[in-house]
Amino acid sequence: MSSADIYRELILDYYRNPRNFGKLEKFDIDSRDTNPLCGDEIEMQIRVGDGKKIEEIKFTGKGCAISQASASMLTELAKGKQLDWVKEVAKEDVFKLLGDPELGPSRVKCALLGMKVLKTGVYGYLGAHYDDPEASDPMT
Amino acid sequence: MSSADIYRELILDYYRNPRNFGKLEKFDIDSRDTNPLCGDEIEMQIRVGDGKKIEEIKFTGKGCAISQASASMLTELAKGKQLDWVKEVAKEDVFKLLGDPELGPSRVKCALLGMKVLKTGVYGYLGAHYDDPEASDPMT
Amino acid sequence: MLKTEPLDVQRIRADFPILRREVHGKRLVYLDNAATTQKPQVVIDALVDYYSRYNSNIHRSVHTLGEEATAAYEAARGKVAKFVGAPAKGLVLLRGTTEATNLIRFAWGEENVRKGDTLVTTLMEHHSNIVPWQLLANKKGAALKFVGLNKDGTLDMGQYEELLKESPKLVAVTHCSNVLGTINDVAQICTKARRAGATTVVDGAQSVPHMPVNVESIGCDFYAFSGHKMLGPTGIGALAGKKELLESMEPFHGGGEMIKEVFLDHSTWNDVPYKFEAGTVNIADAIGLGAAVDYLSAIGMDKVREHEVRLIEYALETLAKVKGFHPYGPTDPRKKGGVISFNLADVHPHDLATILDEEGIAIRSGHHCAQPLMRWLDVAAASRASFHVYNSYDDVDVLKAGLEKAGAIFKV
Amino acid sequence: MLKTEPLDVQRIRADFPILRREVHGKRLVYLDNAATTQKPQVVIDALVDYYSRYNSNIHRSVHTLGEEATAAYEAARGKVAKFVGAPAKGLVLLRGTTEATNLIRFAWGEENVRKGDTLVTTLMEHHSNIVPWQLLANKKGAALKFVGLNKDGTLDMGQYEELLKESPKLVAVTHCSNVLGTINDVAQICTKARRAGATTVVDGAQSVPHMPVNVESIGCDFYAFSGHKMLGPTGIGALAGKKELLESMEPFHGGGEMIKEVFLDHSTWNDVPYKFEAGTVNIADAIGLGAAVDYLSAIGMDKVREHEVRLIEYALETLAKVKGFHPYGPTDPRKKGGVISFNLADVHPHDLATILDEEGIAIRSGHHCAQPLMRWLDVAAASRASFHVYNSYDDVDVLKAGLEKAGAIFKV
Ligand SMILES: Cc1ncc(COP(=O)(O)O)c(C=O)c1O
Ligand SMILES: Cc1ncc(COP(=O)(O)O)c(C=O)c1O
Repeated sequence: MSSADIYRELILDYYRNPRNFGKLEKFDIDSRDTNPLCGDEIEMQIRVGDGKKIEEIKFTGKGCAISQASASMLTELAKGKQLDWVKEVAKEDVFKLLGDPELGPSRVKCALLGMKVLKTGVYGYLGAHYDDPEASDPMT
Repeated sequence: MSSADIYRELILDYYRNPRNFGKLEKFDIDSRDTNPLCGDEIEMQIRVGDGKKIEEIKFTGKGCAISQASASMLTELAKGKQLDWVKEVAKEDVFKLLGDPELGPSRVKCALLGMKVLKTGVYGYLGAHYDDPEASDPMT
Repeated sequence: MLKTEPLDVQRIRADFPILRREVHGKRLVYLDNAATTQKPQVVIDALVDYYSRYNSNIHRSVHTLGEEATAAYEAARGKVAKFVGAPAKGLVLLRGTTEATNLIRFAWGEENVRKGDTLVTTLMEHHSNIVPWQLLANKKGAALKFVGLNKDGTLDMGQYEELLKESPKLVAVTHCSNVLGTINDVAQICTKARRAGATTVVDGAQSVPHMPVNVESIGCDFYAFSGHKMLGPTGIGALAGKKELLESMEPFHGGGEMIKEVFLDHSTWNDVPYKFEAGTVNIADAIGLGAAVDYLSAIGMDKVREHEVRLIEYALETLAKVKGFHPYGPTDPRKKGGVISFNLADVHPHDLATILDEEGIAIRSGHHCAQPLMRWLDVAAASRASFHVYNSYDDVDVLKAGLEKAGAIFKV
Repeated sequence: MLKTEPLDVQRIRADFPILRREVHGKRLVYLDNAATTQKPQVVIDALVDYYSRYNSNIHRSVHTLGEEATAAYEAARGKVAKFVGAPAKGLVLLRGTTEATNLIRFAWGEENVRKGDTLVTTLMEHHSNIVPWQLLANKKGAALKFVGLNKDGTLDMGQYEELLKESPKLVAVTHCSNVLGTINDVAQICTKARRAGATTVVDGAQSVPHMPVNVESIGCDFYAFSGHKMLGPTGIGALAGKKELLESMEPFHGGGEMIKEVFLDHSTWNDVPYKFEAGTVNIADAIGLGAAVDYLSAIGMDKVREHEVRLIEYALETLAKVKGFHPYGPTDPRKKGGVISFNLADVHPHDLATILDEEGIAIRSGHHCAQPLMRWLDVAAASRASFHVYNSYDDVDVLKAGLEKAGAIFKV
């Protein structure tokens, strides 16, 4: 896959016009992380509604098109879902949102930063610990 | 030169029956050093006589035949000399005492340990500092 | 090109086996030299020769292999020391710049820095010349202060003079910034620091590989650099230090080789520089670094520098024509090392690097281990193209085409 | 020999280019393996391949070379970790055993050892497992105590139990003595230490290269070893540590790669093991160590061990016939690593090594970085012959002849 394919119209659009970008005034979950290997950062805030639903979700961040677009797409997907749903999200889901690009190992970490932030925040709220399989392994 | 040549009768004799081996009851100079690279050690004691003469000199030590024989031979050579004479002693003099053996760089340090101890002691007594050219340079 | 070139790049390129490789079917255009350089065949051969012919542990050895390995290791120390104008006995071989600054932090800092002291570094430093001092300062209750930058990416010398009035214990500064390329007048900085009573540390990671360096005329107390950035192997670097200072210091690591005698309750230390080389050292790579120094010396560091000045000049000129190209740091090639950091409109550096990689071009992208500087530049990340002896004008042209392609994809 | 041999030594020898060399016109008989081992062609090739094909800085890199180098480096970490039964995330790559013990001294010891505490090590340790604790103890006002030895060169376990009653903070012990060859029951030692509340450090420098090791079943907190002693390159080694412990510790060196974020007044740390790998790591040699581990694994560590047991058995038997031969340490080859230290009458080890060198034989002579042990043995120095996969019964016979020659010269 060539870079022209990776950087499709859609991803550039999410990069330049991220949906759900910003901060919440009231929130129950606030999660932030950076990718130490490249400096990308993502912060997500979530307001939890009745029945442990993701009532409102917003993100802010700095980073590459892939990290920002994937975080933005993920917030769209997450909105309205049960918190427990977050546990089921897999990296394949994120790749699908991005159009299944062919990414080298370091760019995979960009793609998955948003998911990591989302999971860390939600797991923490649910009183669990999210042990990120990608964190210490730059090769996955 | 083969090892049978290096370990001539004479050196073995000085190794097994070192001349001037022992401690002095009264002494003006006491100098000791070890070769950190191999653990050989030599201590020399000198009683200074009239006219800054080396009146009495003895040594003790542990180490290889080369380090012990050369130290012993050196004490013999030094006895009765002026302290200033010590400044003139060169490594070639020590090699000559040993019969000019062909020594690898690490064994050269064994051969010269006695000279270093002698010089450090005498220089110190004369209020000078002996900057050993071999000390930090295993290759000379 | 009409001018006579200082280097015969085509001939030099033939010495580097990796440059024959292709990436994504394209010729490798390696422009990530500030991160690490490629290695000439002679350096690789030195390693192979060592392991195939005389590999042995050193110093404590009487047998032939040991004598040969010791001689080669110490000869390498001599070459590296001479290369930067330091005495061999004042040159400690260690892993690289980062280990060197940390050695100073532990072996000098623990004893010499006290509560209330001031340590000075600058906003343009690499993390390896910030974090050790930050850890030291925070542990001791000292203050770490930063010399700021002028708009053009040079040090604010007025602010530096102000900070010197606080009689800092330490001044740590880079000779050449790995992001901006700024070459600092480290001789002047060290003279002023010395007058103020400060011990000086110069980070030479980006200078020793690219220009003639003489630590004696710089007059610093410590000078640190990395072998892998100067055509040498990974895992080896050096700290040149004033001998009396090294002698007055505590050892760093405890273990074999750095001791004279070990008793149950105390030990005595070996002479400098061995006092700081505990355990089995990186023998092969030290010898490899010696070969790299031979290679660079044969070319001549004046010529290496002149070559890079011309490349930078050409690159700044050429890339300025690319829409959205925005470089950082000094623009005068004579005041700058062989490094150009930049951004291309709003294309994130990682995205740019991915697109360039497809063209066979290797650049660096990210924070370049200089987050305080990135904050000062007010960017999250930057791209960086950096040069060495095997880079050509042609490489710059390929880079230009790559940037234009990225611009087209991102509709800059 | 009638029994089937565990290893095909002739075939293995062909893998080691250095074994084709002559010393003083004689076949090289390399018996200095406890100091450092020779390297098989596959290890040398791994280095050449890295530098010729995909040399690059790692982790912070997006381009192809960087991705390949990162993958190879992390794959090497995985191999080395698996080789000793540790999780990859709990394996820090560093220069060697000495750097590992010093890392523990600084990153764990500074925070955890206090005035009045007791630290325990043993009389048979290498300086790298003594001096760091001595420096730590003396700095903190703690006491460093030594477990003594029984006459046969094994640890005095009764005294160890006594020392544990003092609730030591640390127990640091070698898995296998580099002088006596004694193999310690480190699993038992660690179990007892853990019950007494001590953190445990096992020095694996002489065990990992020579026998199957599993840090999980040993149950230690830290396990340190050196690559150059296990057919790997110089400049690389590893510290396996319990992950939670590593996570709770302060970092070691400050600099690039080990940080998450750097601010002017503080920084945050990267995840384990990166937190302990500041600056540019020794990429090539880590990959080379991975190749060495592959090579050893293909042979099988059980077989390596069995081979050495037989060699030691044969050597102890054969050399006992030499007049004046006096070995140290356990005499049961099954309780001993592949090391025989000895003296020959009153021939000093350095003189002996010089005479043997003329026969092409490389042995080690001196204090073996174990001065407290030498004092216990009441000798100033000893000679040491140590084995690895390429040594044969024939090497032992050549050594015997060399000792006899030395005996003749010295008129033993
Ligand atoms: C038992 C033991 N521990 C530690 C070491 C030190 O290893 P290194 O010199 O590779 O740091 C050695 C080797 O010299 C050793 O034999
Ligand atoms: C200016 C500067 N200082 C220090 C370093 C650190 O060098 P190393 O990673 O070799 O320790 C680097 C390279 O990354 C650098 O560019």
